[in-house]
Amino acid sequence: MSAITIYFPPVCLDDLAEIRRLIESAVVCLWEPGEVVTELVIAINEAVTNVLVHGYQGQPGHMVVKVSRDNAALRVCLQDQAWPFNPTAVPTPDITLPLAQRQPGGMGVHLMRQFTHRLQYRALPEGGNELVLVRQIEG
Amino acid sequence: MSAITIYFPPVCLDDLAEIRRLIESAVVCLWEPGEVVTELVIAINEAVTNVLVHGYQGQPGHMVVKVSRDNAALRVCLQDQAWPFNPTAVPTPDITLPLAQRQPGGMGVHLMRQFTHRLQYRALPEGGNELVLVRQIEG
Amino acid sequence: MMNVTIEQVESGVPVTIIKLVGQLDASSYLDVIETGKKLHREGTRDLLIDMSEMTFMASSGLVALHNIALLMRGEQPQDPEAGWAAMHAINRDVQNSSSFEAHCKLLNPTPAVRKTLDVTGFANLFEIYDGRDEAIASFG
Amino acid sequence: MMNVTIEQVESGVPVTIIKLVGQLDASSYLDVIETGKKLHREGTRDLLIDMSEMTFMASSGLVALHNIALLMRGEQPQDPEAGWAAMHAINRDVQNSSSFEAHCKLLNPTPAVRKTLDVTGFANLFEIYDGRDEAIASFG
Ligand SMILES: Nc1ncnc2c1ncn2[C@@H]1O[C@H](COP(=O)(O)OP(=O)(O)O)[C@@H](O)[C@H]1O
Ligand SMILES: Nc1ncnc2c1ncn2[C@@H]1O[C@H](COP(=O)(O)OP(=O)(O)O)[C@@H](O)[C@H]1O
Repeated sequence: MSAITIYFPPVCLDDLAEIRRLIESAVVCLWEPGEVVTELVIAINEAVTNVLVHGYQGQPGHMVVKVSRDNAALRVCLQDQAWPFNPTAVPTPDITLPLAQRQPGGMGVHLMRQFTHRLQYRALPEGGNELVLVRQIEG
Repeated sequence: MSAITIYFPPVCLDDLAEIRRLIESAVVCLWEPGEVVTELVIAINEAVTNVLVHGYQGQPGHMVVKVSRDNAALRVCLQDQAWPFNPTAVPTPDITLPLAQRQPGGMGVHLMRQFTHRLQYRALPEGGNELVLVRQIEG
Repeated sequence: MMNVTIEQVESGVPVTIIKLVGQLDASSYLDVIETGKKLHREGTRDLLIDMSEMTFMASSGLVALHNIALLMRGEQPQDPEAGWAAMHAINRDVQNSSSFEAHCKLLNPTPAVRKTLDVTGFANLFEIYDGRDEAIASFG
Repeated sequence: MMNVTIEQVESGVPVTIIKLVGQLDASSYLDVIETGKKLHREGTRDLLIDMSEMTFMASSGLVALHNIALLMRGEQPQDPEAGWAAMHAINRDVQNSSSFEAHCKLLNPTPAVRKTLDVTGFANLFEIYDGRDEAIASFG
């Protein structure tokens, strides 16, 4: 299999574990379970969580997830209908600060970057956002 | 969650286990694991297998699966682009025959009927088939 | 994906135990039939199929059972003695009002597989055992 | 879904072991923080977080760790003695060049969780133990 698209009904934070499991199942149709999949799922989970928490702000909202594979990479494309926000513009946090000087949070986009090789963002012409997470699997 | 739609790329028999697992993951987003899900997945697997084996005859073909839930039932809608065939018209096999007098096979539609409460078929206006498997979960 | 392990035991007659691990569906049932044929060629005449770790079985799995059961009661042209035994077995089967397969039995199916055997009538054709020792002792 | 089990042990000081079982994500991290607060109210000042059966941890899990660690070194207005001990602890932390949390430590994260701790710098803030006894003995 090369590409699977999943249309979700309006979802919210209560659905997070199930969304994650379903997307993981789709990824595992394209690539064997292991470190690559585990880390990619962590990255995807951060992206989905941000859409649910910051994008839809707790209101149920639609989501479309397309996972695909070419020889060299897994691609996970996440589309939402929330207000435009470009996560690739979020600055890198300082991970050397001691705990007392850190703000809690702010590690989501950082984890996406750490556990993928590329993030591609575009505002959709019809409204909403598209974020593509690319994880190399070979070469 | 109430409804999830999965678009598969062209698939064949080699993909069967992964198709089954992904559909099961979707069903489990709508209803807790257990006997209902296990039996429904057996029924779905028979429907998918027939599309791949008899419908597409081993050639890769597209499939769309929509799983949904209302209060009383789980519905799994399976669409293909194969030649029209109505599985609800397949006669009930005689399951009391001794082995030597049985033809091997012919139990797929029977299992679908046994493990669901209703099968609904229609030929799609644009070509292809739609089979809906309905499994009651309450009442 | 189906993994198969094979074991030989004695219980009056030699019994082969074949353990099917994984999912038995339309993508794997032909391999299981091939294993059955190979065992038969190598002399297996009494077969216990251990289903305890078979996590999924489709209707194609029933085709495999059907096929292997016929093999186990069939003629064996390469060995006259075994051939006679097989004929005898067929006679026994015909005379046996219960119509259970005498030479192919099932061990420990999961509840879902058990229900599949039930609703297709296969539970009336194959003896199904919970205990391995009891299953082995039932042959011969 | 996160299940939490709590255990008290002694090692010079009383140490609470909290075992997080399941998936720690944005839908469950507030519950974990609540558990931390409750333990703190009930007197816990040294906490070992057993991650051996935490099958998933998101960045929200780091927020929970952060929050609970601050709690464990913070002031306890309801108890002057503990308050002093806490102040003392803060002094120790400031003096400690390694900057590891002295009162909140981690046990046995899975490789993926361990990597999440690494790439976010949390592995430089929390001592991470493989052995439970060793972890307990490190307090006090
Ligand atoms: N989809 C989104 N819509 C709106 N704002 C977002 C979105 N994703 C992230 N943000 C903003 O970017 C910040 C950093 O995100 P992140 O690194 O994931 O950390 P966290 O979500 O824990 O704050 C968030 O606090 C939020 O303000
Ligand atoms: N999607 C399909 N397209 C064409 N023919 C089909 C399809 N599904 C079932 N059939 C026909 O109906 C018969 C009975 O199907 P089934 O009960 O599933 O048993 P089996 O597939 O094991 O033969 C099949 O043998 C086949 O001839």
